[in-house]
Amino acid sequence: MTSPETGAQASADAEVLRLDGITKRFGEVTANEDVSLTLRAGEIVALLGENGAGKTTLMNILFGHYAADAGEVRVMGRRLPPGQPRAAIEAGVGMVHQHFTLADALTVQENVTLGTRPWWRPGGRAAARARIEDLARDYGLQVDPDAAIADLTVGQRQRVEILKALYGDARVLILDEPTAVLTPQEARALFDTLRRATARGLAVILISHKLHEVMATADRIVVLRHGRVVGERATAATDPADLARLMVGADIAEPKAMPAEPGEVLLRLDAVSTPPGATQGAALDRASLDLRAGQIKGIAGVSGNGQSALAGLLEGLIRPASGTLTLGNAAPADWSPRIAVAAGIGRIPEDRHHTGTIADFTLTENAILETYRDAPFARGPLIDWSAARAHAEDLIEANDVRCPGPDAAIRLLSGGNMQKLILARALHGAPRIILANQPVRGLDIGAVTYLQSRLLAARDAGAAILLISEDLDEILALSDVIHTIHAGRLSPPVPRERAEVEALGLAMAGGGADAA
Amino acid sequence: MRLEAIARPGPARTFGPPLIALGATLGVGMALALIAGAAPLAVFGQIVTGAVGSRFALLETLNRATPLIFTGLAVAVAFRAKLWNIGAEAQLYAGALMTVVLGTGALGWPAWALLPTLALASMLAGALCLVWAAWAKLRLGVDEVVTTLLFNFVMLLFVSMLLEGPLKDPMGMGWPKSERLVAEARLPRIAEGLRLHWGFALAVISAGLVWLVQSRTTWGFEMRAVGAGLPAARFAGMPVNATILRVALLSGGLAALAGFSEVSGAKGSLTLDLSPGYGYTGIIVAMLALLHPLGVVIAALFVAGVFVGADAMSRTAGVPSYVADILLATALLTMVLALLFTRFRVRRE
Amino acid sequence: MTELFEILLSASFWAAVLRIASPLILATMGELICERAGVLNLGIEGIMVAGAFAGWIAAYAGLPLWPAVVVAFLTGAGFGLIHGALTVPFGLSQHVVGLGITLLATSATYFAYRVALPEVSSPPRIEPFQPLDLPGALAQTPLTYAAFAIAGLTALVLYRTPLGLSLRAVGENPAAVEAQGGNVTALRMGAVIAGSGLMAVGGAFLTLSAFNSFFFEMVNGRGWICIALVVFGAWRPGKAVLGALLFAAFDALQIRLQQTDLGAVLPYQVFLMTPYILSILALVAMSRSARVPAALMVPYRKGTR
Amino acid sequence: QDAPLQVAGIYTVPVEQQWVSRIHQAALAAQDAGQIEYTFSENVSNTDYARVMREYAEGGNDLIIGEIFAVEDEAREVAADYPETAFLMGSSFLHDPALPNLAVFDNYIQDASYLTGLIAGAMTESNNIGMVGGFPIPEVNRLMHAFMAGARETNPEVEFQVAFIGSWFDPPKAKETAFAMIENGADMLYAERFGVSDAAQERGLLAIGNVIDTQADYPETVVASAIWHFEPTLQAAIAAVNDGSFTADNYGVYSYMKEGGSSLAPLGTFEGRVPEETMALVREREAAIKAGEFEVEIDDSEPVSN
Ligand SMILES: Nc1ncnc2c1ncn2[C@@H]1O[C@H](COP(=O)(O)OP(=O)(O)OP(=O)(O)O)[C@@H](O)[C@H]1O
Ligand SMILES: Nc1ncnc2c1ncn2[C@@H]1O[C@H](COP(=O)(O)OP(=O)(O)OP(=O)(O)O)[C@@H](O)[C@H]1O
Ligand SMILES: [Mg+2]
Ligand SMILES: [Mg+2]
Repeated sequence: MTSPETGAQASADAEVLRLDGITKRFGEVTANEDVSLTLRAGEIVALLGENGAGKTTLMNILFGHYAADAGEVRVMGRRLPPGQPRAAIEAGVGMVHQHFTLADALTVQENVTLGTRPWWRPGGRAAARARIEDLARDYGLQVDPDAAIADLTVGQRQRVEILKALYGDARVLILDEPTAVLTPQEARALFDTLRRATARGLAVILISHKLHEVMATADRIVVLRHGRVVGERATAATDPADLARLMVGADIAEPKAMPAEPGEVLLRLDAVSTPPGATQGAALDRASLDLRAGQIKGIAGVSGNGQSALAGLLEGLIRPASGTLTLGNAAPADWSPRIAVAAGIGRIPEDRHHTGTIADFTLTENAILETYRDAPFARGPLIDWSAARAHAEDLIEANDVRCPGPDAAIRLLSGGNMQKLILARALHGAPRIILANQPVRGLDIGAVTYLQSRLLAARDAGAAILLISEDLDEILALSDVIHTIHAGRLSPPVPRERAEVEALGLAMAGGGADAA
Repeated sequence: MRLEAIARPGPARTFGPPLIALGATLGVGMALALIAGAAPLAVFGQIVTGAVGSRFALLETLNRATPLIFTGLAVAVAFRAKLWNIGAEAQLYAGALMTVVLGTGALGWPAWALLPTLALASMLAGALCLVWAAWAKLRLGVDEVVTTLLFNFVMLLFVSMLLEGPLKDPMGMGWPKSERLVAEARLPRIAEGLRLHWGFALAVISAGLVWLVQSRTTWGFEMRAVGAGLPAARFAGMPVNATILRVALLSGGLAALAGFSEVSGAKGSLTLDLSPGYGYTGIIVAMLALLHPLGVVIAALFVAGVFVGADAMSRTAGVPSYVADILLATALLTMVLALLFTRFRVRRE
Repeated sequence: MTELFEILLSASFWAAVLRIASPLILATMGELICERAGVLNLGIEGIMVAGAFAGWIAAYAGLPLWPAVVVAFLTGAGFGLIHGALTVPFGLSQHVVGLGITLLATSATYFAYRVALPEVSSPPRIEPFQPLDLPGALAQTPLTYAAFAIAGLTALVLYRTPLGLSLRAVGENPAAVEAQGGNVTALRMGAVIAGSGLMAVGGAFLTLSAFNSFFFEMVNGRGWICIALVVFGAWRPGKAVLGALLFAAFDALQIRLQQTDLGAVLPYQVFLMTPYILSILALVAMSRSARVPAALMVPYRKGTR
Repeated sequence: QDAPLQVAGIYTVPVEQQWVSRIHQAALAAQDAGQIEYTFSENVSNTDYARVMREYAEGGNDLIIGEIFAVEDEAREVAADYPETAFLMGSSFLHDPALPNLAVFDNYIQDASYLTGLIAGAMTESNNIGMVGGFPIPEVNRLMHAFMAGARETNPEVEFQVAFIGSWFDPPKAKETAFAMIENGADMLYAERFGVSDAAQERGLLAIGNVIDTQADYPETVVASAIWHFEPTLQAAIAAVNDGSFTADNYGVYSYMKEGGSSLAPLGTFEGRVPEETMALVREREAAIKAGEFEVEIDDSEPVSN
């Protein structure tokens, strides 16, 4: 722990970054107000806050994507010209964005070296490659420089993003929700990388919604609420409850799972394989699984190991290539999303922005995406928009979806509120089976709590739930029975009481399922 | 530079930029008049007079807007579903072709039976010209921008071949021109003595119907959803492929109605230059209308008015007639920019 | 059959292929550069008209031929500037702006022609580029050689220089470029301007090399063909050149086939149609392998996502 | 008559186009002579043609000239709506007495084309003549047939290659087509389109001109040309409008050689290079045509290679 008061001279020397009085408005929204922050060499500072608290905006200002309305940024004591990513990069700021900024069709090396040489100077490929390989070795970021990004897993892409930042000789490394899409193993590797980086004198800003991660990695924690700094803590002097309270401004009650009372089997997969190439990642390979009423079945695994195929199967988007899918006690004659919905499967898709919602459609339109052909919304070929609107209002009301109203484009909602609408849509009509694929990814603690408690309530009301998550903690917190998935194969189920983190982690990495 | 959406634009925001765009167009017109040695100051009056200044001018504008409404609708419907139909020109000719194939005596029916048949047959022909491209897009992943664009040339040559072959008017003295439609196959004038045929009314009605379909029906909802978010539409259980094919049928059919209306309402026979690029101008019309079916009517009137007015101005002022197309191009480029500024403001960063 | 072989084996046939392909190659490279940077430039047809006129009128006004080519390039670049200014920072519809530019460039050219030459019965002629004194199919004008050189250069820049990498990246994911400190607007604008310049040079080939004076409508749809050639070439310069050569070969062949027995049987439109139909079929055949630049036609407005 | 006539021209192509240029030149000459005041619109698409006719008629023009080949019916409706205006229109149809203010004309210059054919037949050594046209329309076909008839007369062996490029304005394409014909044995080209004479010039071969005289541009290439003179047609119409006698009529006859509507261009640079017995035949036929003793057949069908 760095002590702030060990001599003004020494700390001033070590201070690599200073944000001073940053204010940023978007139209009527104030994203940041008078935010100040300092960062010293070798230090990891975590930035916490609810969705929309202004974390990303602050980092975008620091990186020069946006220009602040007021305030200034200093790196190594020198003021950065506002609004110029180039200047920030040259001053040694490296940023790993919340949403990856990689060109899928290009190779790793091309992505990393992009923009790092003057236009008119070709060549230097061999040198660049050597440097990438050095960095990869030093920081534990193994990845093939010639691989196309499109062929990489999420974790590998994350490494490329970090390599990009390091390649530019970063002194300050910003990571915006880097672990939101990582498995525990990948996250651990990431933190290992960060430790190597700080050991070399880099300063790191880490944004995350996962409090335990923050507690384990950060030296210092800064909390934003509504764009303002509401607190700053040394990690040793705080705990998750304290942080949650700072973020939300109120206490958060963690959902407590009661033991399940499993009932009949509602859906069964018997040695189901899916066609290869139907989704990203592995296809299912003779997977067997049953979903019982009143039970949550968790699927733990590293992304790309067949979760998409499994989810696609339940969503109706994918048909089994072999094996049988049984609903109740019969195999459906045909299989499609529409049939899946009609069969009483409530579905929360992985990607809320592209699959779950239509960004430019209103909340009303999004609310009836699955049911617009049914009463009371459809009357013959016509849609009864007043009925649809009333329905959307009900969902908004019942689930506390914060939005300008049912006629607003859903694009304007934060991820958490978007997800609440999707959940409301999926749970409407009390489906007997629920598929929840990464339901809380990237959400803040308040939203997470709400979503999880709704899922538990649905279970207690007798729904069979399939929970797919790459977050082992979430799996352990909610599931009654756990499978791991690796290379398209499901491990035999393990009751939660008997599940051990280490064994699950091993199985997820391919060491358990086949052996078991 | 950054664009920032304006939450509640006031009247100055809504009308200011378009007026500036019109002013800029006028400025270009005056500059061109000056270059060509004509009096620049009279230009404005001459354009307005030429477009709407007399009964004659107004009717000409309406007549010219008619096919543009159809092709504009065709494009708007397709683009709304992200089906990039650049082939309205070919579909228009397909409709025109069908109209002369069936309307020159092949069917000896009375007008009340013949006209709807011709319209529907045309729509079918136009639809076929687009459906294969949509199918190739869905099944084979072939980019429809290019297939529909290239097909325009194939279609034009095909029409040329027919007009110089089987469809050639034996009484046409050898010109590549079809026979004339029988009287029952002609769309009547809207009123006696008024040189405006029912094609115009049909166009406006079509716009209203398309709007109703898009905003009120399940099929319309699907069409918009597929365009706005294909993965979400598929996930929600919408019949995505069927919807795109339906869009193709509708879009191709609407474009074909332009051909039907021009042949049956205005020309009475088919020649190779039936359309001076109505299919392409339809794209402009649709985008000016921000893909809104009712906006298409207004945009088509605007485009037709600018062209007819500027063309008349070129004769009155003695400026080379190419000035009309220059002004049309200027008007639309400045207008799309102006429409952006009614919804966004520029912030310097 | 023997007739066909005779045609295919004659040097003059291949000379014609190279001649017909040259303007297509130039303009296709221009379009390819634009599209690789993420901008569909439908202004190509009009820009070619403007280039054909500008190059010719410059030569007619007394400029030597190469400077006339530069004038054509600059004219095209000017229209590219308008196109880029509207589609890149403002993100306006590339369809509309492109078609608008075609209309504007074409009509402005005709207007300029009429103002410059109000009363001529046939357009004045200039002394065009002469074929080099080389054997057989190699006897081409310097502009043909320039076309192939430019295609090679385009490939070299795209795949072997940092600039090319940035251009490709900005067509794949502009955010990736911005995150590395690159200037998306400048890159895309630059691509559209330079690409439009090349299109205009393609047009100028018609007046400075293939022919010696300017006629209305002489570009005659060649620009649209180039749009198809870019797709046909899967956005790769080498394949696009092959496509242009293939198209030119069909064109040269159909001109010759019209004189064979076939020509007496089939309407001439069938021959004119063949290149288009073959292009469509080729697109269908290779659709699976083509990779569209991911950000093509997707405007990038800074600060929004 | 004190005030000059108000005359408007409406052309579907730019006034550079050979055919239209003859009308345009004649009108400009009449304007220079003070007979008329002349305005025109060029490149008017057929779709817009009727509208422009109406605009000019509304604008008070006395005489409107132009070409209504593919808009015959619409144009007649316009003429019926403006009975006070005289319309002199290029048309493939004959005049209609029921529409007294619409007279028609066409480029009946087959006489001159036939004479150029006589010369071409004598001058080709390979007995192979290449003909490149825009579209196979009557105005093109009849001249090609007359030319071919003439060539066959002086050279029964001669063969023709005929091609249409599907455009009025694509000189590079016309040139490519001509090159292809040259490769295929032609040593004499019939230049219906711009670009053909250029191919002949580049390969040191000969060409025959059509409608306009381009020998000045191709002094060593263009042997002879069939020229259309629109002046007699226009003058007849102006006179008729001036004295109020304008009526439905076929002005096409004013394009005949005997009316001075067409002529064989002077041999110019080729003076003395055409065989004398051929020129004797040409002069003989020319005299016979003018005297009405020889008639060149009018054949509007599409010519084909043989
Ligand atoms: N491009 C933009 N245009 C307009 N408003 C914006 C923009 N980006 C952010 N905002 C506003 O700024 C606020 C802060 O957003 P920001 O993305 O910084 O939140 P965050 O703390 O990163 O949230 P999360 O935890 O979900 O990533 C938002 O509430 C939003 O209203
Ligand atoms: N371009 C934009 N224009 C206006 N508001 C925006 C824009 N982008 C983001 N916002 C606002 O920013 C807030 C947070 O946005 P953000 O996308 O960071 O949400 P989120 O909760 O982080 O979702 P997710 O993590 O799923 O992307 C939202 O309230 C939204 O209204
Ligand atoms: Mg954020
Ligand atoms: Mg977020």
